[in-house]
Amino acid sequence: MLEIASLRAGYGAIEVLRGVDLAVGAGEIVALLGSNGAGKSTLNNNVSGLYRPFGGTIRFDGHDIAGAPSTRIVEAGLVQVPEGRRVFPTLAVRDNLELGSYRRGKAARAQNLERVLAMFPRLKERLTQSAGTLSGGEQQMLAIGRGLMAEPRLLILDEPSLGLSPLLVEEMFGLIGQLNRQGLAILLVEQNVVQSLAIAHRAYVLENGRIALSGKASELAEHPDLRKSYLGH
Amino acid sequence: MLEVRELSKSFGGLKAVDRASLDVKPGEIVGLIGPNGAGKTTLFAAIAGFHRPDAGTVVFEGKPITGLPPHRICAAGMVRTFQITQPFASISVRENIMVGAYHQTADRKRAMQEAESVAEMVGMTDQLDQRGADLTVAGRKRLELARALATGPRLLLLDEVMAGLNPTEIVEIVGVIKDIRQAGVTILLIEHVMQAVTSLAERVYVLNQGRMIAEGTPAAIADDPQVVEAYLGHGAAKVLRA
Amino acid sequence: MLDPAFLFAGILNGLLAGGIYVLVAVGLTLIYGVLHIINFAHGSLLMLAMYAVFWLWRLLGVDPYAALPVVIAGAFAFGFVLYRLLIGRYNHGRDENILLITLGLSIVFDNAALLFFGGDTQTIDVPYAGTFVEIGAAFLPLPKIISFVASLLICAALGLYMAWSDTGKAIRAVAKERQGARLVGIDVENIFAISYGIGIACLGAAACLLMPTYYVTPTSGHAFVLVAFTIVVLGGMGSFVGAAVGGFLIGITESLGGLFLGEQLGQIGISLIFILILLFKPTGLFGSKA
Amino acid sequence: MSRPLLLCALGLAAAIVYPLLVPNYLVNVGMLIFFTAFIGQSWNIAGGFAGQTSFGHVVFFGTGAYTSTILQVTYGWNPWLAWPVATAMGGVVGWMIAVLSFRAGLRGSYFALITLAFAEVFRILANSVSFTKGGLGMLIKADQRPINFQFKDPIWIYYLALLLCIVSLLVAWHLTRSRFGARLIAIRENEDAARALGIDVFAEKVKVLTLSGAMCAAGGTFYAQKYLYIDPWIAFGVDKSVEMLLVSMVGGAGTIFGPLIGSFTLMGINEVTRALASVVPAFKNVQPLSLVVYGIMLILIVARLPNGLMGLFARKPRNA
Repeated sequence: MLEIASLRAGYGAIEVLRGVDLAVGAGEIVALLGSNGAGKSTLNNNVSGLYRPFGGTIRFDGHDIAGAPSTRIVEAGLVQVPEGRRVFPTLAVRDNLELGSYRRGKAARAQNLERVLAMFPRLKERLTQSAGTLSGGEQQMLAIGRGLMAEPRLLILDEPSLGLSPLLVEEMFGLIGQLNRQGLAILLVEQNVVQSLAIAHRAYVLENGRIALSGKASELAEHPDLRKSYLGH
Repeated sequence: MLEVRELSKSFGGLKAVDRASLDVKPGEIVGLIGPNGAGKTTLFAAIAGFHRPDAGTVVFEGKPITGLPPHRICAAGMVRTFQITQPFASISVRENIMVGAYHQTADRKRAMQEAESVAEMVGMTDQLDQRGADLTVAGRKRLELARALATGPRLLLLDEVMAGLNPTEIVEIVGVIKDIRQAGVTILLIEHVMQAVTSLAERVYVLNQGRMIAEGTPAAIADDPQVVEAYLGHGAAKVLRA
Repeated sequence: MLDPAFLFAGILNGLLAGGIYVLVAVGLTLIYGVLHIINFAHGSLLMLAMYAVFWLWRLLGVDPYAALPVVIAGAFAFGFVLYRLLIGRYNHGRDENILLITLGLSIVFDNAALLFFGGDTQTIDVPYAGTFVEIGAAFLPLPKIISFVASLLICAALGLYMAWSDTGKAIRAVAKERQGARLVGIDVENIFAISYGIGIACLGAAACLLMPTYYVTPTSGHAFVLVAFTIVVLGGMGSFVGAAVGGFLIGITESLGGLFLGEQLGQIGISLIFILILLFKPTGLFGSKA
Repeated sequence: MSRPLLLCALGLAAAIVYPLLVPNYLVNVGMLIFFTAFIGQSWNIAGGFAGQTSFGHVVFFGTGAYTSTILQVTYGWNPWLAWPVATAMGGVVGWMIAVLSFRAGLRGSYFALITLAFAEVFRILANSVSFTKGGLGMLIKADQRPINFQFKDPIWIYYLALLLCIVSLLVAWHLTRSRFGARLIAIRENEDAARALGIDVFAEKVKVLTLSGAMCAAGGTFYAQKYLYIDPWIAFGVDKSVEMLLVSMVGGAGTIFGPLIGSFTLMGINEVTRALASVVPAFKNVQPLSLVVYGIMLILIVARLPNGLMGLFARKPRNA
């Protein structure tokens, strides 16, 4: 579904990704792991069209989308829920969700809203509240809900557990599994290695702009190099 | 040399740094590590006078410097660099470093000499006439180091000098940092690249969600269950054995 | 002693002037709120719109009120294109650059107007110009009342558009969270151009409402520049409610300042308010962050 | 002799000989070029070197013009004595505006706008209070003797303008080679980095605005003595602020010769449009056309040529 080949990318003169290959198949959860500054967010932002890659290809459903504008990428059904939520703070929860279908999924906006609210009853209670007043966990739900409003075919989740309490982290991973069981392909970018590996089918470990390890999630969890990539030891 | 005690700093209710303490002794290289959003840069900024701390004290060489503006702290002998390099873009590398050197002298000739000798130390002699804006990432990192060094500090606070560098460049800059220490400058550094921290720092502090959770040698830190969990997630210490 | 009726008339007059100010300031604050740029050409663009209204009347006999839809649409298109061709391209990451470019535009517009239209004061004669309405002790010219009501209606319509339409929501989304907006597929550059266009469209509306009672010269814009900035700063940069409240406050201040201090010294209130707000409360009355 | 020095010497020689060879009208044009370059340089020191873009620099100009004129007309001072006092007053006003604005943390566009507002306040005050004679303006009694800072032969005022321009060039030259100047440039390029390197950013910004204000005020007195008349619009109107900014920006903000080149260009365009106007009757009003051209140049320079016209001459060291 998503195939990335020898992707090189960065900001200005800084090359962050130095040739990355990665794939996500239909119905899969793929975890992308790696310590800070390894290039995970750079990868997401290039896939989502926020930046133009230096080189390499990004294919979604067989079409090359490297360097395409974000509007076209969302239109194709590749949707990212970004790190730090990036909800619209001055807009009401309902408006945030409705804007989720700004580019895609507009026809079924009402049904999708029902579906998302059923999934996140807490958001339903706060429909008219502005998003900036929500708690961190609620904002994370809103960000995911907003992503789902676009009827994504592949959802990229960037650090969905960041800043959440351990209880909410459990809930978040439960939700990710549930979305996947409904058929949604997910690229999960996480710092939370153990829980990500528990839920994912396959995983990649990014280290200093390159894929250092990859394979079945269950096998990676046992791999001695995994720990080294984080703690240098 | 540097004593930070119970330092706290909040932004709009969010505690970025929560009663963090650390010590640096003369001649050391000390690392400050921690996962994303741990508050490392905020702690640095609060130590160096860029943020006024809400509570806590910073003592440098016996003198309290808490809440002093950056130029006073620089005058006291402590200077910081930035994670995102901030070269003076339209002037040459020499002039960039001279801005730092002017901290020691008002004389143009002497400032120039000082700039050139610092440039030699960080390996920028060939680039002295290049514009700040035209440097590569590695060049900018070196410039950041050189400018700070030219002010003549006794303690250098380095914020992620290795981020964005490739492995060869990292090895080179590690060498430069070792040389700087050899020249008698004490160093406190924030770093993500763990291998670099391991090869440089004698001691490491670990910050997580604003709190200092561990302190020790790099090897000891890597085995600390709390640190492992902070980096790899809840339950990781049990699952991943060394 | 001051006659209370006199004071009442002064306040009423200030409110009426404030209506137009609100419209001008809403455009400016929208542009600032979304694009984070200060549109120094705001006054000059208003002047151009006023000339457009004047020439529509002089050459084609179009009544200024009837010209509203045309001038609003034209102003929107002009703003949209101006943003796409020039303003959106060259900020180079420094806000002063846009300030300088818009200053350059205002120099060009002002002097081009002087070159082509001459320095004479131009007015429009409409049959209803001399009609007055008596409210209490105050006699108010009918066109001023019309312009007041119409400004408020246009602002309200704009407010509804911002609250209910997808584009309006997208504009508000972009104002605070550009990356989030990109990730839901909003074409941020297009929203920028639309916002700038709407800001200039407000000036088009203001020009139609002003011309029946006001005059236009190539320097007409100057009178509004500092006033509009003051309103926006007073209300809080980027705040709609602030622009509305600020517009009326400044209208009244100006009117009463003129009453108490005389025509000349009266204007000083505006500049002083501007300075004091910037120095002591840069967030203004309703702003969140400067 | 190095090549730039040789060019300077040639330029200076030409400037000295020039008024001896041309009619009075062109002597006057030359005087205006140097005078505008001088007040432009006062803007450039703050706006170009230190990056503190001001939209209301005329506030200093007017302060200087009014101070010396009031001392002279109302209190009977000799204008040569009033000149340094006026200059100092410009410095005081610069210091005051800087302390207020920078203490409040105003930067970039906000600083530009507040200077504009200060100029407006001064203009309205000058228009309203009695000791400036309000909107009528102030007339200096003509008495064309050098002791009165008035000259019968325009050549002397030309040389005085040339001298002012040279002084301003030396000030700018000093900035490029001194600690103070290096600090100003550092502040312009990146305030945070400057702060980290031990620069007291607030103090340096106050210093530069004081210096700039004093210089500009000196220009105000010169202007008043040349034309023997000032009013609130001449002294505090936005046009002069824009002129100072324009010549610096177009010539090259933050360069030594930028304001001079900008001033030369502005006057050149003026003369061309003047000539054009005599051929094409439709353009009977000259001033707006040259300003249209100048406005377009400003836009192009901000958009494409950050170092102004100077950027065309000085090739920056560029690494391959």
